[in-house]
Amino acid sequence: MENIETKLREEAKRLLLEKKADVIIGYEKGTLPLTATPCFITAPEEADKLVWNNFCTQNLAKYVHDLITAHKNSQKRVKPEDRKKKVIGVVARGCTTRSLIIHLQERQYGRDEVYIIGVPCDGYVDGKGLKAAIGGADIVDGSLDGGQIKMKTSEGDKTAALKDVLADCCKTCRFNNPIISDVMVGSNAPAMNPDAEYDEVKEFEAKPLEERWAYFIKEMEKCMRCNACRQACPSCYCPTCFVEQSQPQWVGIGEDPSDTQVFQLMRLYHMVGRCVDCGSCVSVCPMGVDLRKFLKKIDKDGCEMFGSRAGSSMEDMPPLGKYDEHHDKGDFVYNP
Amino acid sequence: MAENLANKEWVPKIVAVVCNWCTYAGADLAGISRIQYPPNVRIIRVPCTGRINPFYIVKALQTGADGVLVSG
Amino acid sequence: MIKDNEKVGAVMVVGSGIAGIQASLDLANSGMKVYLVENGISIGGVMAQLDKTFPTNDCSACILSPKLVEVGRHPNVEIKTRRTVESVEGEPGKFKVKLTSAPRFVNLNKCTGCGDCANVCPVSVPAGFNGNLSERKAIYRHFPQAIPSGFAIDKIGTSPCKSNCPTHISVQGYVALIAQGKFKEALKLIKQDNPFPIVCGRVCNHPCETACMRAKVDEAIDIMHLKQFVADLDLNSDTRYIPEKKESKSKKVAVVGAGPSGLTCAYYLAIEGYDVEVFEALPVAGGWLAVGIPEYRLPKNVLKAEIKVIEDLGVKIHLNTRVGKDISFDKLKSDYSAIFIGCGTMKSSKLKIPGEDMKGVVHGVDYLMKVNLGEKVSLGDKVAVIGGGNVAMDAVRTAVRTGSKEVFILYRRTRAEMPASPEEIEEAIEEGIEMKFLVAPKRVVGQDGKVTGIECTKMELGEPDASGRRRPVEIKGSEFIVECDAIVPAIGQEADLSFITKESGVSINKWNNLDFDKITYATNVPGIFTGGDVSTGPQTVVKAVFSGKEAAKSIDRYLQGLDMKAGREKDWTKDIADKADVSNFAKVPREKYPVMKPEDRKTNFKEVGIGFDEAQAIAEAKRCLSCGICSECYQCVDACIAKAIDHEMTYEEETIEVGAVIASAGFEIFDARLRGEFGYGVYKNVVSALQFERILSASGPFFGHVQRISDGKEPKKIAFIQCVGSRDVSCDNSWCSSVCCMYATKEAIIGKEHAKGLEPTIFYMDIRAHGKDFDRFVNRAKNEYGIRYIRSMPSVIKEMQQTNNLLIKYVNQDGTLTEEEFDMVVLSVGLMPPKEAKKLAASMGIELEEHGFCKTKLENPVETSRPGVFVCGAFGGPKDIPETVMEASAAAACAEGLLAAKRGTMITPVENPEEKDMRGQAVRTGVFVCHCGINIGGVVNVPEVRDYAATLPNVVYTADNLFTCSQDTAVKMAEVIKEKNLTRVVVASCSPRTHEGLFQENCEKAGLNRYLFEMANIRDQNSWVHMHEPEAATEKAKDLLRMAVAKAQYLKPLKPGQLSVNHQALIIGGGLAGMTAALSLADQGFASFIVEKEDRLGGNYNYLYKTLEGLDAKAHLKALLEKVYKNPLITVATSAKIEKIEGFIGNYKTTVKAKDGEKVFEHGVVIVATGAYENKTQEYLYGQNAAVKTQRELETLIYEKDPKLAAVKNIVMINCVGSRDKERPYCSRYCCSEAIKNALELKAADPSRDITIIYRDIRTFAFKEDYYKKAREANIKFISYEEDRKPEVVASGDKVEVQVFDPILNEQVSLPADILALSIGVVPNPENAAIGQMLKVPTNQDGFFLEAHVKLRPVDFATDGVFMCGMSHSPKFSDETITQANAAVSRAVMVLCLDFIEAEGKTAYVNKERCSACGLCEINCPYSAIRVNAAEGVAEVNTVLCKGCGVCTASCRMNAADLNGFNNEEVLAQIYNLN
Amino acid sequence: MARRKFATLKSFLNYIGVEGDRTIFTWVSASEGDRWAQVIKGVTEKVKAMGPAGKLIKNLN
Repeated sequence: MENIETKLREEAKRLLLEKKADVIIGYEKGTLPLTATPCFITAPEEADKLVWNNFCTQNLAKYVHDLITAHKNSQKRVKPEDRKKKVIGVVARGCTTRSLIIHLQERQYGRDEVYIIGVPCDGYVDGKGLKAAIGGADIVDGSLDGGQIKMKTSEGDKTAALKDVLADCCKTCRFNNPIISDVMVGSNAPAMNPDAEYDEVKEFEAKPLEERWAYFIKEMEKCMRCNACRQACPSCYCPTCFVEQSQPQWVGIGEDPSDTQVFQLMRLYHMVGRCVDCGSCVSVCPMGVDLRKFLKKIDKDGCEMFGSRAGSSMEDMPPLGKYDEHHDKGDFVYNP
Repeated sequence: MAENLANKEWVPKIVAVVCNWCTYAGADLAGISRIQYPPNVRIIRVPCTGRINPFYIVKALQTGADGVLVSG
Repeated sequence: MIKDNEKVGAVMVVGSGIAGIQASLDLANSGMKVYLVENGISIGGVMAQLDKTFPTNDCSACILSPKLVEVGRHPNVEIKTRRTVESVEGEPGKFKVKLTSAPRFVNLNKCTGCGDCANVCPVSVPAGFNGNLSERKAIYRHFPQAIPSGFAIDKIGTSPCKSNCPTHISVQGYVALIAQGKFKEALKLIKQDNPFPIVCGRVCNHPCETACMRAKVDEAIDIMHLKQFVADLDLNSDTRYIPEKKESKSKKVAVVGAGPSGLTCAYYLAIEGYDVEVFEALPVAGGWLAVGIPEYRLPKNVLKAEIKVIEDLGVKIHLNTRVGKDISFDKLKSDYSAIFIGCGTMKSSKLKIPGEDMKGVVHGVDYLMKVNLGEKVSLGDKVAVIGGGNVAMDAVRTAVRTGSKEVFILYRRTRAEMPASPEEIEEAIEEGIEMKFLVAPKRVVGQDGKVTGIECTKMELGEPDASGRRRPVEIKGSEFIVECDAIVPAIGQEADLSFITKESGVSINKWNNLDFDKITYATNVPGIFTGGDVSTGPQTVVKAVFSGKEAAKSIDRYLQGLDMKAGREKDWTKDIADKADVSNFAKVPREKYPVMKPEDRKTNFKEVGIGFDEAQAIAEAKRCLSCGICSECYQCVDACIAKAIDHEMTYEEETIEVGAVIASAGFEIFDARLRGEFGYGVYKNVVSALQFERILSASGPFFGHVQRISDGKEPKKIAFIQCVGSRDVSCDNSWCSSVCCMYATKEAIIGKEHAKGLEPTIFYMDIRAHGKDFDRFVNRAKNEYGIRYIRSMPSVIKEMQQTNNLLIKYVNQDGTLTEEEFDMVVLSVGLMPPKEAKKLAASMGIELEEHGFCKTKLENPVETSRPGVFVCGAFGGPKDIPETVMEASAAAACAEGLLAAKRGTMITPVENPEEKDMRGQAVRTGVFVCHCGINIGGVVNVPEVRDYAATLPNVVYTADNLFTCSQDTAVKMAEVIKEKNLTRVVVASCSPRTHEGLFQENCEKAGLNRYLFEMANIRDQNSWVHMHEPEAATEKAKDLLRMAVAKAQYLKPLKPGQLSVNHQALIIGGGLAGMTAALSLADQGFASFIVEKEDRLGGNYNYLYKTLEGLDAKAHLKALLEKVYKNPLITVATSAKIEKIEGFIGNYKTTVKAKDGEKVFEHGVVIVATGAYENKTQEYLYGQNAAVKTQRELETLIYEKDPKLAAVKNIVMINCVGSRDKERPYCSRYCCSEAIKNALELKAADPSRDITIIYRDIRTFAFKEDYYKKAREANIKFISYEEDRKPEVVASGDKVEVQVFDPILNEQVSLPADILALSIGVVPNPENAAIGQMLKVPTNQDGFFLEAHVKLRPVDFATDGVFMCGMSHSPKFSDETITQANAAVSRAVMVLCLDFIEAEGKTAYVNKERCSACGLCEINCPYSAIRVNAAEGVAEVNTVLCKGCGVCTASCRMNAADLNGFNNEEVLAQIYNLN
Repeated sequence: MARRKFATLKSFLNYIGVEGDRTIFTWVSASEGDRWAQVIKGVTEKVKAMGPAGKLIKNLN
């Protein structure tokens, strides 16, 4: 990793110096031990802040979209001929590039507005999982060494194996290396375990209907509609989310449980062909709602029904933007 | 549906969101041909199945429909 | 020549199939007034009968219906049904067309199409629309979506029974009603014309039965006893039928005589509201019915009961009151407003022979009267009754019953001449009565003044007399005496008119009858009328009834001071429905009328007849042939609440002025009975393709279930036999019908989709899949559906007796015979000229070609032999729908070219009041709930729904209407909108698909924006489908209405977008298509730019010398070029390349790089005519051996008269080179014909030449088939090959040797060739893709441009404003290119002629604040109507291109894209109001 | 596209425990009046068999 981080910093410096990027979004060391946090680097000398390790959780594509949108909005008041282009550099692992591809396919910005610094990824640590693995103790300090996380905690020294505390989405990640990049830092990381990608979904599918429903409402009861999942999701970039729309109002804001269910149902459904399984929503959810159980189903259906995996290739069309007469199955159509 | 039907056998409430050019016309034809069918369907006409926002189905279920039929 | 300013801006389109409809729409949409004339009852033609269309298998009804609706509602189109063109006079630009119209009997302005009439109609006839596989009623429409949507009645004249019945009752009508078990209705119908059904059901001489056509099949219907049956039912019912009386007219009428005529007159006058008094001398009412007809035929109590009804109507009968004795005639004259004299002939005529006054001579009338009045009369043992009429029969049978032992008849002619009814005679003989014929009385023989016998003389029959019967002639010296105790002369009756005073002035004629007017039954004295026997001498009951009824009519008119005669003269012998062909009817014997046994009846006066029971009556009534089709039972009149039915409509004539005429009379299906060997019409399971089409149709006779006719079972093996009535000189149809191979393939595929186990086999000669994507379709049929194709023409079909399966014998390619059994056979019947082609051609003054189709010009296939009269569709020759539609548009373009100066002069623009300003207006909803007669009101509790509506939010007005669509309601609605200041209107009635437009117009007329209207469909989707659940239907109506009202709250006033139009066109490609289009545009006054990339115009046409049909293509091209270059409206740029096309419909800007630099054209439309290329080949040594040439090269050699050709003796041609293979799986259409053209030319120049054409299938469709035939006759050889067994070519010096497998010889043959000509396929222009990208229009998988719809929009793109023609669309012949170019112009002019393009109001819109410019809408939009504006970061809708489908809205996660008229708020309001 | 939307929604609803048979997708063409009646009959039977919907419903009281 050290090697990658060095290269990453060099690359970032070079980009800023050569003015190939106006800003670079990457990760820096977090204020808490064993964390990293997104950072925005605009000066070459700041590049040394950059880190790349298993504690870099967020999907930075979200920030790419935010920055470009903010820039475009600021340019709206500028005469068209005076408008300036802003290029965003971004440190991107597999899932981040998938999100970037989705943004590009959905024309959120041009390919020339983003400079992708690809990095290999062997998964990130699920903070909540780590804490659970050490019995909920507060981590005072820690380090990663040879696949072992060694920690000083409020309850003494603890160790956890990295592979055990990786986020669920990372364990079965199919795309842990960048799909597209302008420059690749480091060589490709070894494959994770994608064969097990849908094991949980399959298991859930096999459960009786009422048991599934019970689980769904139980999970939804946890949700307090803080919208953190939406805020973290790179695919959630609507200028006005349907939740906030009036005329008509799609989702009630009262306390009826069905409103929460419907809210989540709709947001999840918006992910058809668009969820890259980056885990951002899960990691930010303060209530620990098992969103991935449902997102993975949407992913699985998209793959099985239309042969589409979100953001897996620049050439793909959004699956809901087409229809394949010859290959789409018609078995859901009712015939009396 | 009305309360006075409540004491009779329960009949499901079904919402049908249908395309103007195909199904709606077919349903009209059923009428013209006097083909009888259960009276528990409420049709919402839209210009084309492509117009049907999937959330209509969700909202219909939330409003209390026992079944939602989408027909193109 | 008619000057431009004298021309008429209207066009008549004759024939309303898809050709007529398309032509009408094109014309009407470009400012022409259109009269669409149809001789049937609705438009749509054969296409309306089709289930699906090939090669896309689109539902025919789905694609046709919108066109029907559009033309039906088009303000510039007047549809005229049941019209025939009689003559076309005048010149191009100004014709006078004379039309006659056959009555429809339904007023289309009133008919709501509800179908109540058909429900009550008792007459069923085979439904021609369903290929006679099901039945329809006499009042009908062909199919539910028919336009006009109103019904029509089929009548082919008065049925013979009705016409022959003296009272002209709708006999067929009540028979039909009885057949349906509608006995009460039958009685009511009878009583409209005859108040004596009980009597006439027993003793009528029933002329109706004499006329009955059923006798041609077996025996006449027993009409009389059917009448008795319903009359007796009424008689025995608790409540008798008594007609409703009109309001009292407070006038008194006297009737003299209570016989049938008098009582009939009284009956109808009483109904009319008069006070009627009847004066009768006898102690009983009924006249001769009471005192003449014996009890055993007409029981007294029964007669009394019949008269009771008349008394119940208020008629006073004064018995025992003899006028002239008990009351004077003059008193009647002074006390009553009118008098009817119907006193009958109650005096017997005398024999006028010696001894007539002796005791024992009792005259028949007196005898019967006495017996009937209860007097005991004993005649003795031996009684002679003289006469052969019914009175004689009554007398003789009465004598038997009063105890006489030996009773006989003496009649001077034979039994055949006897006037008595045959049943009477038969029954008399059964009762043991002897009849002595050809004897006449001479003298009564007696003793002591008492009869002992009668002297008679023998007679023989001489010449016929005035009555038509042979006159009896006495045989001199043949006298003999017959012994008897009594003689009853029954030879005639007379009237007793002694009561009529001289002073009264009533004129009496020499036969002692009253003089009267034959129509009005008025005597010479005003106010005095007569009828019955007293006016005519002894006649039948029915005649008496008729006279009484007619007199009543006259008296009513007289007393109202109206003309008594007006409109009453009717010749009932004219216009009789003559059932000429009864061969289709199976023999069913007449029901035996039950009577008492002779031994049981002889001794008493009990009624002989027992009467039919219900089952018998129905069975007997069902024997009726429905001669007149409509039975005139008038049930429909009663059922129609809208009062739309008028049985009195008649033929009418009209003359219409138009500038041009388009003949689109379509075609006729070949009558497969003419090919007897296939057993059509004999074997039940042999059907025509059109019948099979109906079998497949979901709306067909079996609802889409594939089944056999014989047993309704699903067939497994089904054979299609091609070319039935096509390519067949034996029935004089030499042409190919062009479409059968494809429709058979389609039917086989659809059949298999409906019935999975189906195994279709198609027997064919050549598979003619020469259209766009047709070969692919056939390949799919073969490979995906496993449909078997056998190249063989079966010679005969036999039916297996037990199973009704069919045995087909056919010859295999190698000459062996196979016999195979099938469950069902479909005959692919050909297309014939329309039945009325000759008459139509004569009345239009146009010529037909040799086969009987319309003759067309080689240079322009839509021109006829008469300038100004154009033709399109199958009338000009058999063709498929897209070619038909192209021709329709082309004909429209040519008509418009002629009349361009008068565009827009005959149409009436709609003017509406200024729209109400909706700003700041609250929602004020008015709700109108429709009863639709009883269609809704009969099921749904409409008042309850109306009251419920008043409780809904924002509803300020509610009403219920009988018919919301009627004109008076429209006026009322407009008033209410203004009065109540309504801002939303909701109508709960029928389907918005049929009525939304109408109600929206009503709103507009009241100043309310049309989009502030909403409908709830509580008829088609409620009352009609829940007829037995009124409560649930009422609740559903409330729910639907609540949802509609909820939606209405959110409706917005919409202003359709407007877009200015540039009136010039860009034509890409300067070949034949492009040049034709430019010239056609110029004809209509529009400028165009032709951009041609080559350095000369003409394209492929440059290489053509002559067409197969003989057009000199070189001369034609020369003339075209001259016209193009001379025309000031045409700008040509050659060697030019299109750089950029910007804009959209109405406003394009195109940059062209030409030799002389860059040019920019501004234009409103684009016509794509990029053409196609002859493929390049390296097959068969082409390019390596000089003997191998392309057909095009060969054509040049031939027409340039190359000397090298002289030595050429052996010519071989190979077809399908580079066509129909894996790489290019399509047919290039013209190559077969071109090969035959060259072969014929070579053979004609030197008949010794040996020419062989090696082919896959010969595809000389339509009349090109004649040239194929000619080639075979000229001994040009044809060898077929399969794709996987291609011929091989080896060089042999400067010649070649062609080796090919000959399937007939079953061996490889080797053919030496001096010239080998290759028919090389067509490839699309490689630049199509690039041009398509610039225009944002698609190409198909072969690289040709893809039209908006392969059947109905063959020259349009899905994107508005862009059109295509020529080979850019698909390979085609030069004349087809000309047609398509004209068609493209017609479509383009619909845009160019507009000042502004109006968008549909219900289009998409984008909420910019919400849009993220993700572009999903753009990908999804099928019309390229929504685009992301990258600079602004939002999607934008082009409202002119937007069709309002809403696909963009549902794909938008942000809900930024929404749809006017169906926006999320509106739809969710409906959803939220489900409960 | 519409097909894909409904296919996924139906599958997803079923996954979270809302009976798939409550959301039904079909085609009826303009000439198939009979099929429409059959669809309604069939759908009614299907839904009847499942009993009243109890999931996702908003309590309006």
